[in-house]
Amino acid sequence: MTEFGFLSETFLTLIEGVPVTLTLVTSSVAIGGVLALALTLVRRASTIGNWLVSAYVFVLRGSPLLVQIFLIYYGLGQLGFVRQSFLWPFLREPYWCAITALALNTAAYQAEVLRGGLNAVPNGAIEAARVCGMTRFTMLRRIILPIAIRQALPAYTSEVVIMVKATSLASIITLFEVTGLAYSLVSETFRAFEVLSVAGAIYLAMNYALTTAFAVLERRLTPQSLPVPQRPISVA
Amino acid sequence: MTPGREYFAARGLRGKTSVPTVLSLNDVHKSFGGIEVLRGVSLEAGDGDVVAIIGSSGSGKSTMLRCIPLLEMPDSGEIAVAGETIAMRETRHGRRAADDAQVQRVRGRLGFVFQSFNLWSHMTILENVIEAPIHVHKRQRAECIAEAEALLDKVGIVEKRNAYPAELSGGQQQRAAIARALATHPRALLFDEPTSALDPELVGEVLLVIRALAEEGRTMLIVTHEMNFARDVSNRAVFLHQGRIEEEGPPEQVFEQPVSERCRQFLTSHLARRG
Amino acid sequence: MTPGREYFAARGLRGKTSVPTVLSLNDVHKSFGGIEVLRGVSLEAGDGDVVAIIGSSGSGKSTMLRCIPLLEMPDSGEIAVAGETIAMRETRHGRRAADDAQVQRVRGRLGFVFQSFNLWSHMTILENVIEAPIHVHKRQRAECIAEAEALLDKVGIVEKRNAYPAELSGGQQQRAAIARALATHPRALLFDEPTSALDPELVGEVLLVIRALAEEGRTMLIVTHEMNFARDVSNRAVFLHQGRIEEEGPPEQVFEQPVSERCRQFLTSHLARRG
Amino acid sequence: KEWTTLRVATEGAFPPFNSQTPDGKVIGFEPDLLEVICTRAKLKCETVIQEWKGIIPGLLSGKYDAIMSGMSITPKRLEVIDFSIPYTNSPSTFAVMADNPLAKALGADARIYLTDEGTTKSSTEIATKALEGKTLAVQTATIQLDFAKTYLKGVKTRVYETTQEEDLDLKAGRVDAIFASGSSLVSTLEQSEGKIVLAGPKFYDGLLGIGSAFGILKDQPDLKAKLDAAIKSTIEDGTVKTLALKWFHVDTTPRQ
Amino acid sequence: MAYFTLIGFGPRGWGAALAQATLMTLAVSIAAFGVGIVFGMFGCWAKLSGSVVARGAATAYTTILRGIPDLLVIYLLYFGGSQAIGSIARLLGHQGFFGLNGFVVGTLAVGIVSGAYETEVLRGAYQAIPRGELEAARVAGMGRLLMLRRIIAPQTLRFALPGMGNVWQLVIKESALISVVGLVEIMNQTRIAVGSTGAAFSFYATGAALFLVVTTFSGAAFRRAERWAMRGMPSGGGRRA
Ligand SMILES: Nc1ncnc2c1ncn2[C@@H]1O[C@H](COP(=O)(O)OP(=O)(O)OP(=O)(O)O)[C@@H](O)[C@H]1O
Ligand SMILES: Nc1ncnc2c1ncn2[C@@H]1O[C@H](COP(=O)(O)OP(=O)(O)OP(=O)(O)O)[C@@H](O)[C@H]1O
Ligand SMILES: [Mg+2]
Ligand SMILES: [Mg+2]
Repeated sequence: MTEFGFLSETFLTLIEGVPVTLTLVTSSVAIGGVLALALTLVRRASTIGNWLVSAYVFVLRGSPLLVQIFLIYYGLGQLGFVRQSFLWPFLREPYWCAITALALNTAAYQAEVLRGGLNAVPNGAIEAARVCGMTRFTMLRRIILPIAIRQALPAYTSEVVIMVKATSLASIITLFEVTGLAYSLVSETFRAFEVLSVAGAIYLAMNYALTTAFAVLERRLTPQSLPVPQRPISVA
Repeated sequence: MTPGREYFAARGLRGKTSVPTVLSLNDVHKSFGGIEVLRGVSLEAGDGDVVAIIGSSGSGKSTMLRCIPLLEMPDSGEIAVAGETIAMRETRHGRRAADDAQVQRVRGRLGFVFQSFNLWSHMTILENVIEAPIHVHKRQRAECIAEAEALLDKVGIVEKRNAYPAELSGGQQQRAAIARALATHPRALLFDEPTSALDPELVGEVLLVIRALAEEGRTMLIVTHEMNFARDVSNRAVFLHQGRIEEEGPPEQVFEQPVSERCRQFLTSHLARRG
Repeated sequence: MTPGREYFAARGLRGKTSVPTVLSLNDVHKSFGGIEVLRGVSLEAGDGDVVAIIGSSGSGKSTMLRCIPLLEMPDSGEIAVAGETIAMRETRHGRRAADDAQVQRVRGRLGFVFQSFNLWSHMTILENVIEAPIHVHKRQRAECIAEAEALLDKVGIVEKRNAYPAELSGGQQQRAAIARALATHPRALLFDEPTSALDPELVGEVLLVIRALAEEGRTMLIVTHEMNFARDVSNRAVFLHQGRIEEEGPPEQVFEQPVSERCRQFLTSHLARRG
Repeated sequence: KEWTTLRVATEGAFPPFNSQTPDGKVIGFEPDLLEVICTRAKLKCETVIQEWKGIIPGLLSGKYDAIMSGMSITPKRLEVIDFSIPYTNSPSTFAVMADNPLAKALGADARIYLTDEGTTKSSTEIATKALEGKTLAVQTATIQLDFAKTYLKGVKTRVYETTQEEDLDLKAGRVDAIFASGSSLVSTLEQSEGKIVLAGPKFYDGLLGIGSAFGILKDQPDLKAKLDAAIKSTIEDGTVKTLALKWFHVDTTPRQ
Repeated sequence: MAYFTLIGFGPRGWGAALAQATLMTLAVSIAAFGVGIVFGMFGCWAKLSGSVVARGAATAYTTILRGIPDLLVIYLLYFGGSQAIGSIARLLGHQGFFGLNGFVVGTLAVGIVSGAYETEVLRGAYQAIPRGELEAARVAGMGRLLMLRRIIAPQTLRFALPGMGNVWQLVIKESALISVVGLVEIMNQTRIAVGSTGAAFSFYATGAALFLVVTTFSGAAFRRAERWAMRGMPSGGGRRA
């Protein structure tokens, strides 16, 4: 087979995994984002909440996603009462298990990214919001999150990109997206460089589109990055 | 500018209790890391009262002002706004507000101008001003914008309405902060050195704004280092020293015949440079 | 406080060129997004000169001051410090300093007090003050600490030396910023509203500090809104209006017999409230 | 080149072909056989543990000289590397839960050679019919997957990365049957304590290849000759049979 | 076999092997994290520098290394590297395998990948520094390096620590990928044990627990570091309302 013929055939095989990757990423990042927000709210609400969320974040960030997917899919499937329960039709499907595991995992990371952003919100801006009588929620929605998200965007972009690649782990629960297909192809043809390079190019294209979109968003949200140098707003 | 002075003098005679109390602090104490910054401050202000708060740097003026909307939690003492005493409770982690909704309601009735402005850096000046009216007081957007523009015009920065805070000069930021505080029609206004970044012309204009507000019956506490301004604007003056109110009364009395030795000394340095 | 006044009056007669020029701006222009903020400003100051810069909010005072250490890059015009003209070159991305080392050297000879203080928030007050002497000027740590404590004592905040900026009152921060600028023994000092957060007593003390510095022969540019202070402190005054110098001369002339109509009007509002 | 030492790669996690004890010793059918082969070929053998994914790149980059890790000879692999003659050939077959009626429906236990089209057609038709509406587990990138694609058209298959995962999902009921190499199913049956049984016919040859062999670099006739001769002798004197019965409980000696 | 026999330290237990694997994970992760910080600092510096070339190079670096599967980087470095060295050696008449040290290559690969993430974390944090404080440093006559060391680095660290915590977690788990180069770290050892005993759950759960042990200690270290970095911000942003 010619080199080019092999590459194009590989490309056609791998591209079939793109829809799986994309649906897994978008749904898990979206669900995970909402969860992360909820976790952040709980974390700020009370000491016990803070403690619980910290524990959650700790466990989910502290163990490999591979193991989490494995335990959710195969682990729950082992338990008799889970198989009897109403959840089984849902947990029976690798697709939903993958989304559950990915969303739970990215929620922990996103909560952490958000915390970094929150640390960078100037205290003065928060005080100004408090004195005009904003409820916690309004304050979060209108003042804190816009500033925090702006600060957290670079880290958030990374998290989404990591998720794109993390979906490859779904292949251990029989969902074959781009990397999964690539590995199968590697173990069929043993042309690791060629296959992984094609896979790399596909991921690069997806992630390039993603990072570009985020970069645009970042510029949009950064009024101070107009060509003029930034000026301090306040101290203290 | 004597008419204003006379207007206030007349009101000053009223005495403290003739009008309903809008703001009151009762024996407020506050420490930071073991150092007592407020050592029992009590103060009342009624409708249309303009109280000037003077005192040397570090005497606790900002802290006192910040205690009213509970930006600092007083260690003890009571705070009441518009007749409503803010409920507190003791927890293991110290004193806390008992009822968050009450605190928000109370804050919604106040306007605050920070010493360091604290404009929201991610919003334009206009957005800064309409933020609270729309999102806290749930008013119509169009109406809020019209009013905000009128306010910005009044303080002379309407042409900067679409600029971000970082693009403004110090005085322009301070005026934006004043406009933001006025936009919610608060019952009481708390100003922390509202003219520190303003030139004399603008100080005069702010003076006029504050007088007009007083005539509408709004209550104001103003921390300031400009003695002329303090005298012109207020119908009552308070001298704070090391966390205590050392002198209190109509401006004529506080500025011309202070009883406290410390107050006299404080004012001397000012008077010395007036001539 | 007349002795000082006389001292300066005597110096003011010297005329501009009798002493070596320490600071000079030559036809400096600066725009922000199409709006011209400085429209050709030229100014010289020699050893021991204290120049007060007054003008309404937004007239370009801070921008002018910030151009000297190249915090803002002037669109055109020259800047010289201690006889050394800062070399510029045109690039595709606009004007840039030609020689970074030169810029650093020049900056090392200047002290700057910001309108918004800009203390380094991760360092204590003492660390803020000793930072540049130790790390830029490579002086002995022990010596720097001793001197910094003396300086902090002079501005009255030595007991706050181990506090972080966020724990200080506005006036305390401002004094820390002044101490930081003095710590490097700069040839020239640039103050952007150095007394905005200070009470009258402290203003008087800053006045004394500045006079002592002037007697040591240091050059100072002071942007301020306090006309009394400006008059007392300076031996030359400059009135800036819409990015141009409208009036310049000894303080007596600028404050009492201004030639420019606009300057007279600006000062009226101040005088009106002096009585 | 004169071969005196040989570095052999094994995955060390594919029982009963090869697996490890906690102290890192490799045990199983292949290590036992390797010992015999090396003695006979007068080679000093050294075992290298290598993860499956990188096992062929490792050979290509010269990290070791041969692979012995249950690797079947397939046309695709032959494009990149060379093989010795096979030393074991086990059939592919189904495993199901013992209480599942599918155990009977998949057909009788018979040896089917894919080279014989008639019996292949009839037996795969029976299996396809039995699996209608059911899900079949196969391992990724295996000859069994190719078989399922070719002969069990229309059967829903789910593709797994390792055999352990197939076992788990069979027990959880997410799949109804596994199609895999008989010798690797041996450990599945053992670990299930009788809950899982083999079912249906046993398929040989054709698509399923002629067995597992040493993988070596191309153009090394000396080494190939040496290994081939040694394997041949172990097959002929029954060593392979003895070891197969010990580890697989069936004779997997490849047909000559 | 009972769980505790399986993971214990007895003759049939995998305890010792797992403990050794944990040490390997730690060693690789620490080394790779260090490499990543160095790359991240260069990347961040390049991204913020005025030079178009440096910025372009840094953008390419972060986009490509974050964009492609990490395994590819490891493959390229390890097998590609050995092949390249091997063929050069053969040209010079040498024989045999010129393996790169697995530890070095693995560390380098994970380090380079994590450096790309580190770049972004540091850049975000840098941009959170109040501009005024940088101006104050500039007018004090500080040169670039001095300003970096005295003002930018400590302040960046303050805002970057949570993000760096994320990168550290990433590195720990990325270290699991380098089993292709033959290093026996936690994940590889777990996989071998699962393959050899069939006890999937026991070992996966144990593997996860071992990762948690590693992250518990490192997490505590990060929290301490954060508390230290946040000094001087008693009312630092993001306080509870
Ligand atoms: N970064 C910027 N981007 C856009 N406009 C700016 C920027 N900085 C300053 N300006 C504008 O330039 C003008 C002059 O600003 P400058 O800060 O020099 O005023 P100033 O004389 O110091 O006023 P003040 O007394 O209020 O501090 C103002 O109108 C301001 O809005
Ligand atoms: N968060 C804090 N932590 C520790 N000390 C504090 C804190 N906030 C204020 N202080 C101290 O409390 C004292 C009073 O501060 P405050 O800001 O009320 O003074 P002020 O009267 O407003 O002074 P100024 O006129 O300089 O603004 C000062 O000595 C200050 O250092
Ligand atoms: Mg104050
Ligand atoms: Mg200014």
